Amino acid sequence: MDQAWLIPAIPAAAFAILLIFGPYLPRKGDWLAIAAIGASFILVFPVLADLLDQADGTTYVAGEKAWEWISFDLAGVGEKFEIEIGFYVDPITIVMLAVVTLVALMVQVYSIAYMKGDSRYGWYFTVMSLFAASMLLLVLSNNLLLLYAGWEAVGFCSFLLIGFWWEKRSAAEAAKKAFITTRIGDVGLLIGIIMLWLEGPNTFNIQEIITFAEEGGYDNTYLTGAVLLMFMGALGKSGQFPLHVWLPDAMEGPTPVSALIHAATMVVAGVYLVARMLPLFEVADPIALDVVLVVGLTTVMISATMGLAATDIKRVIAYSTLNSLGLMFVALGSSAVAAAMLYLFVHGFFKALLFLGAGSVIHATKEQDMNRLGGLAAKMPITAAVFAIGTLAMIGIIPLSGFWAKDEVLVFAKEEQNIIVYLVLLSSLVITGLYMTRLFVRTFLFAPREQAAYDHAHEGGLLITVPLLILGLLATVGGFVVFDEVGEALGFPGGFAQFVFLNEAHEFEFHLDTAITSSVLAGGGAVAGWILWQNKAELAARIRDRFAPVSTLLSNRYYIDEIYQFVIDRIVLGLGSIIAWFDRVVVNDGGVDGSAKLGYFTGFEAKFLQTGRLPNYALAIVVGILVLSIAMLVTQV
Amino acid sequence: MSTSLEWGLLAPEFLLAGWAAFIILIDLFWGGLGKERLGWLAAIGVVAAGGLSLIWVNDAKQFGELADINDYTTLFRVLFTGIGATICILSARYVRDRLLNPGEYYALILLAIVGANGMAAAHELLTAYISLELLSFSLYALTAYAKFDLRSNEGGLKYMLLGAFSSAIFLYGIGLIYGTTGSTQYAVIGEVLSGDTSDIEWGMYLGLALMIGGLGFKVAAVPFHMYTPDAYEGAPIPITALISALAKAAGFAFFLKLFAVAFLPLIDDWRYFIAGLSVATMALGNLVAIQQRNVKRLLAYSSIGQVGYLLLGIAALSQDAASALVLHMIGYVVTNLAAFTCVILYYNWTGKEEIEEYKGLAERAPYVALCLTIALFSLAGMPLFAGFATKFILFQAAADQDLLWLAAVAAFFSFVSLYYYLILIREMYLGEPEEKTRFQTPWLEYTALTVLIAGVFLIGLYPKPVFNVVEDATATIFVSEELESGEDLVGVP
Amino acid sequence: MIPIDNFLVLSAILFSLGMYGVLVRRNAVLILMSVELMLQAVAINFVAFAVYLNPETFTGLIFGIFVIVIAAAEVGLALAIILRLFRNRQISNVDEADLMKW
Amino acid sequence: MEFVLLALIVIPLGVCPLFMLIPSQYPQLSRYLAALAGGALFALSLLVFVVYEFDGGSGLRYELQWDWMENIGFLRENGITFYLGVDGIGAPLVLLNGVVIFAAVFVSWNIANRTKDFFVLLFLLVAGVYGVFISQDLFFFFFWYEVAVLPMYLLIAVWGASSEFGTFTRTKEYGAMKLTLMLVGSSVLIWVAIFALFVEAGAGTFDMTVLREATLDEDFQKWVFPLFMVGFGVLAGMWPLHTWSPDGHVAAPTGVSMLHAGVLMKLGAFGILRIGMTLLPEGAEFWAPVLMALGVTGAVYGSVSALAQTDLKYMVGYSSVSHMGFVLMGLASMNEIGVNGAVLQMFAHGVMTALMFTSVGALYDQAHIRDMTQFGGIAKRMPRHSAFFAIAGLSSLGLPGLAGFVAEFHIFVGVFEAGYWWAGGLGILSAAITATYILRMLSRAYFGPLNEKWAGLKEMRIGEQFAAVILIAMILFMGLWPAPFIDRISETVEMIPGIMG
Repeated sequence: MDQAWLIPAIPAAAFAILLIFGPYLPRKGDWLAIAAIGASFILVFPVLADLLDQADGTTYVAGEKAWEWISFDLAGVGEKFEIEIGFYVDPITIVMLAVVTLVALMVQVYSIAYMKGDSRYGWYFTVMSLFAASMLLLVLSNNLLLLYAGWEAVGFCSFLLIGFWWEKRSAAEAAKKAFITTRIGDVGLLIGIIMLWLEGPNTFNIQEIITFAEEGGYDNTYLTGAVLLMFMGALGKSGQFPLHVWLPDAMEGPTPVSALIHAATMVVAGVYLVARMLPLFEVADPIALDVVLVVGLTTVMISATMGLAATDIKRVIAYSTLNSLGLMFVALGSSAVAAAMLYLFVHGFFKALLFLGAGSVIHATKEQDMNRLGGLAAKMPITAAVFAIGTLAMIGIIPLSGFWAKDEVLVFAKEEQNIIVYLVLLSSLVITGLYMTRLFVRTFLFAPREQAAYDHAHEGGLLITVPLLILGLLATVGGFVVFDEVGEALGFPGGFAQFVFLNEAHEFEFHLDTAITSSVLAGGGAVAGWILWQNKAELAARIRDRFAPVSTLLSNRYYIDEIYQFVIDRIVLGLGSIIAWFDRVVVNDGGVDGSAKLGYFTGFEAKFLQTGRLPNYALAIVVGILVLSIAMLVTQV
Repeated sequence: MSTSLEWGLLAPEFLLAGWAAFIILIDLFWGGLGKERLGWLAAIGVVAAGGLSLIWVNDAKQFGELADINDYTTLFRVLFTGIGATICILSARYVRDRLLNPGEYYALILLAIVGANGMAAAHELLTAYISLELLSFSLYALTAYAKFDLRSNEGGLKYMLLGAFSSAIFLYGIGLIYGTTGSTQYAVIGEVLSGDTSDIEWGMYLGLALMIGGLGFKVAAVPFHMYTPDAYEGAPIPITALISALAKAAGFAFFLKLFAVAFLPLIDDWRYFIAGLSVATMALGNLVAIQQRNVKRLLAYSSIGQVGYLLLGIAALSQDAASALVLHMIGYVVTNLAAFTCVILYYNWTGKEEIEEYKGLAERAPYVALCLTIALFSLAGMPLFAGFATKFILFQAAADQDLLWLAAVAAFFSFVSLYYYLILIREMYLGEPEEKTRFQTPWLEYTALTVLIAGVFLIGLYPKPVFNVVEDATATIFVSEELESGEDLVGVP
Repeated sequence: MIPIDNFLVLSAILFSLGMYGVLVRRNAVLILMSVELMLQAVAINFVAFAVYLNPETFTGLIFGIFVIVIAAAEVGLALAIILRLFRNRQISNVDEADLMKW
Repeated sequence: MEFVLLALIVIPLGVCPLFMLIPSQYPQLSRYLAALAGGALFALSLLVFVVYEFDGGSGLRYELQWDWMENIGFLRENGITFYLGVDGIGAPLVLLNGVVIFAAVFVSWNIANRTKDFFVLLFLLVAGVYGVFISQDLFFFFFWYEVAVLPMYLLIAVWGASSEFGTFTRTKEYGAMKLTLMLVGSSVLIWVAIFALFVEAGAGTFDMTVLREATLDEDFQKWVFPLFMVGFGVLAGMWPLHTWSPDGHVAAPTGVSMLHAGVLMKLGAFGILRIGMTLLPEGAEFWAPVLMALGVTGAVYGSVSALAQTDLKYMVGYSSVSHMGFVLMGLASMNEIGVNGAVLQMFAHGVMTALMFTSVGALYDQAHIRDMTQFGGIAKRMPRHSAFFAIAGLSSLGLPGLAGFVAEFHIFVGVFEAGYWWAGGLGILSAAITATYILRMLSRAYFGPLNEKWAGLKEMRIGEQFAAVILIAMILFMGLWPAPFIDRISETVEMIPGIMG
């Protein structure tokens, strides 16, 4: 357990070495980055083993290790203000570690081929290692401050990676947009952390705060406020409804980056935070969980609908990510941590798979727009097959991992929430089926729409296909971890839920009715999609023309971007220029220079007293004498 | 009235007067000596007189009832001879190039120093008045000395007539004080005024008011300052320096001694009037200075501003305030002479005195520019230089006598004064001179300048030795204060 | 004996006459004459005080003499300057002598 | 060790006459001398910081007390003494001064006209700043405070640059004059406050350790503290009186604005802490809400108006006003975490702004304009320069791992702890606004396609890069391992009366 700190340390060391000696290493040091993340991946297993064999009876004692970073004792109060660097491992951490390290390894191996020949090849791997290190730090940290530090560092790496090709104006703008939006979210997170520290037990340690809250330490409304503010941070990072605008634009970055950051790891940090802090959400006012639920739902619906209209394949997958994240938050909204973590675990694999598949398509055809692709299955059989697995997993077809995770979410949603929520989720299943099949059909099947792209199409080399296959395997097999038998076989105390909820036993039962309804709806959506978009997709075109206003609304992403831009331009920048003008004219010219001019002109007037004529001078003397003597006589005598 | 007078005590004055006559004769009979060397000769005489006055260091003698020769007088004798020597050296080249009959010029300077010494030494109103008139007359003559220069003529006329007018007023004041207290001795006046003065109030206060007016003129306090800019601008530059240094220093020496010994009992009556004068002087002096375009007029108004600070010392009259005042006066005199040396040098080279014409002085004479900058910063009260330490001590002494508001006003106007000094500094360093040639360096003036700047740095960085000397000097005029407790006045100053 | 007040009133009147003269007159010489008038008023004052208040000491009288001496010296110097002014600019009106102002 | 403190003042003052001796035809010689002196100062400051022992005592280390004037006039026993001593708050700021002067010397390597005079004035400024940080006598505190302001006018007026902004122009004379007059004007308030303090304490001495013990009654403190607050506040860029800072920076040459924004502005905040809050605790407590309000307005006001600036130096100027607003907030929180945060922010902001000005100066030297809208994609031509500027920007927006975050975090915690939750919220919001204008500037000027006009730009000079590397080292040192700073600062802040836990 106590070598858990090595996991983030190795990539961090790799980052430091690459930063300084990167350009001089052979192959710009990409092997060093991969070796580092590989080592971290391997290290996860001994930590897991430690965690498992510590299991005394049903509960697992979570390991913790901390060093002092800042500490000084507070005068008068007698306590010490302490900030420490500490690591805390428990099942949720293990799930996150597994997903992050594995997907990062796959992506970095994939990137060797994808990024070959890029002018800043070394810099790419340097930032990748920094990203891995900060993500692992975020996941492992035992106190809120270190979590916040990892959180910001991850945001900064996403800024660097989205803006990797900063020569492109759009990439630079996208990077800036991403970082600012997440920063706005983080304002809430920081205030939340400080509020928790303020009324709490004078420490940032998460476990102590949770126990303090569970003993009723915080008063209710105060805790709700703090928790909702922290949720605001999660909103920013995981691209939920109000702050989701940056994720679609984040596709400007290289595709492996999108695969790693905008599918499997960074965007789920918000989910991890809420999962970690869920006891606080439960102690606080129920409104908190309802807010999480509502936000999740709106994101699900918005992203699903927008997916229908987008033509760029990476953007469609990005919307599917938003869709999945929405689902995870719905699960958390109904305080189903196991379901959320399961979906996160599984989603990591098949979403990375979809992105990498899209990547290999782009890598081969240099083309991202669906309307110019089509019929690539013949040219790229492996990618097509693996992409099919990913699409079906996303839709949630029976044997694949997506189905089991989505079902868990549906089950908990049905039990915990009212019927409307359940119906909305079911409708989202249909739409997901529609737009995912549209994606697959438009890119891989039927006649190619543009010959040039089709000719260029070729299967990627081993470095591309091997990661795809591994992820494809995990996407198919991953779901079965839910069953207890499979869990025991692998040495776990039981199924996935059992593992996540260490102390309370959570048996996995298979709810036949939800399974059937979800499969029917999902399958129906897929078939409908096939029918609509086969051959020349005339049927889809006719429908689009009939509902023209709706499709334009969707393709413009509900004009949310434009509204935000309007708000920023008018209010924020406007206010800025008004204040700048105010500062220059009123405070500076009026106030400061004004008083100086006042002094200058009194002097100017006084100057003319000096007329140069002697009698006036004599008059001044006489006046002086008179005033002096009269005043003297009047006051003294 | 002991009639036996120790004439030896006035040796420095006799030497000066004799030397003045000697200078005139030399100029008359031995033309070959040349105007420049005549200046040096005069300077030697003055220095000799200064050296002579050191005989009476920490000695307390009395020249009849008229004057007393003690540390106070010695300090001021040395100060005045110092000023005189510097002025003689500085005016050597100026007189050679621009003035006729230098003999009388230097003689008048020497006589002015005699007058100044008399004012500091006087212990009695009549002697003080006569020395005051001697000083003033020589300055009137020197101001109008450039016969064919219209401005010098006009300046001299204004200075003369207004001077006569105000000395008449001053005399009327003395008359009233003499009438009411029955004597012209400071100590006796002090004693009478500390007694009950119910019946003689009218005459006394009117006399006091008139004397403050007259003295106000001599030190150029505000309502009476009108002549200063014209006199400064009109007079030949070395004489402007002389007026700004000698007239002010002698005026305050007399002002301080008179008020410390004679009028101290009435301090609560006249304190707030002097404070009022001080505020008016600082305000007008600094504000109008901002508008000036001619360097001489600028320095005139700056010296009016400085007088405001010195009046502050008088308003807060106590032993500490008096020594702080004298220290600030020494700092001011040294800094002012340094500034005027630079102005004289530039005038000798180029004949210019407008601020715009100081463009690019830093290119052409970097050392002179640096010294002028140091002097100006010291006048503004910036640290490292004399102005900061002396102003700090003076204002703190005033604050100690619970005149904090006055110290605050003074601090404010000291800041206002920084503006017009910066204007001059800006011209020197930022402007571009017409031609880039370096001026040839007159070694004598440079050494005088270096000595003065060293003085500015000394008082700025470590004023303790100078302050000790000043402390002993002011102790003598405040002896009567300690004695008040019970013993009657022995009449020993 | 005539009470001292008469003398004081006399000198006060003379003094204010002189002061008025200085303020009103424009000719330099006349200004000088008014100043001399003021000085004589002061001399009267001194002599009056000397005789009436402490006749045995001569301070007041000596003062009176010195005032006269200084007044004389003053006239000498002032006339010289006024003469120079007249010779240079042919004016004696003080208001015209305002080369230096502001 | 106490002669190290003396050396900190003697070296800069002593080197001035040496510069004078160098004939002006050999500017290179004066540059080497400046580098040598800068290096010595940096080493000594590092020494003072590192060898600072933690034993208890009155909190002052390496005391050196020389009688300057005592038992004369109103001064009684050790009236004015040349009293040097460094404490927890002084040590990091001395280090800051050493770092910034060392960097500034290399940045101003290519000053062409009158290099000799430039360095004389620069080192005079540094001597003044050192004097303020380590002098324990109120008279000498004010003495060095004024010395630091003395060379400002000439430094900006002679070596500065005027700039044209279409609707208004900002000549260098205007900037220099305004800056000098506002600083000296504000020092009038301090001067009057010192007079009042000296008279009230009645101990006849300016020694601060004695004045600290003097019991001053409540109402006296209440009307003297605002004098100190406003007097020092002007130099610390307090809100209504901050306008001299952006104008001064626009006009000043790079090296001067580095020292100026990096160190001189800290004098103001240091003054409020060392004189205002230590000697007048009740007064500070009474006026804390006002200081907090002004600090917050400054922070938000500064960051929002920085948002609207197109000139790089104006942007950095307004960001300095904003960050100094944070410092004032930290001080106003009157609790140990907040005040620690304030002192940390002084150091952090000092180093950050110095780095920002180095980069802006480097860009200005080659491009001769500072309007960020006309630049585009210059990262292509100046990769290292943009990296340095990016690091400075990120540290100022509070990225963890860099100095800005540690300081700002402490300030926010302190402000929340003191109960001003509205101020804390606004402060964190202004940190977000800082992120906006920094990133907007980075993406507009540095990233994006290369604007052909700037194809000719070359990388920063070696000197500037060396200066930038030192500054970055400091940013990372404080960002990753702040313990040495905090231990020193907290130990002294504890002993300040009136600072609650």
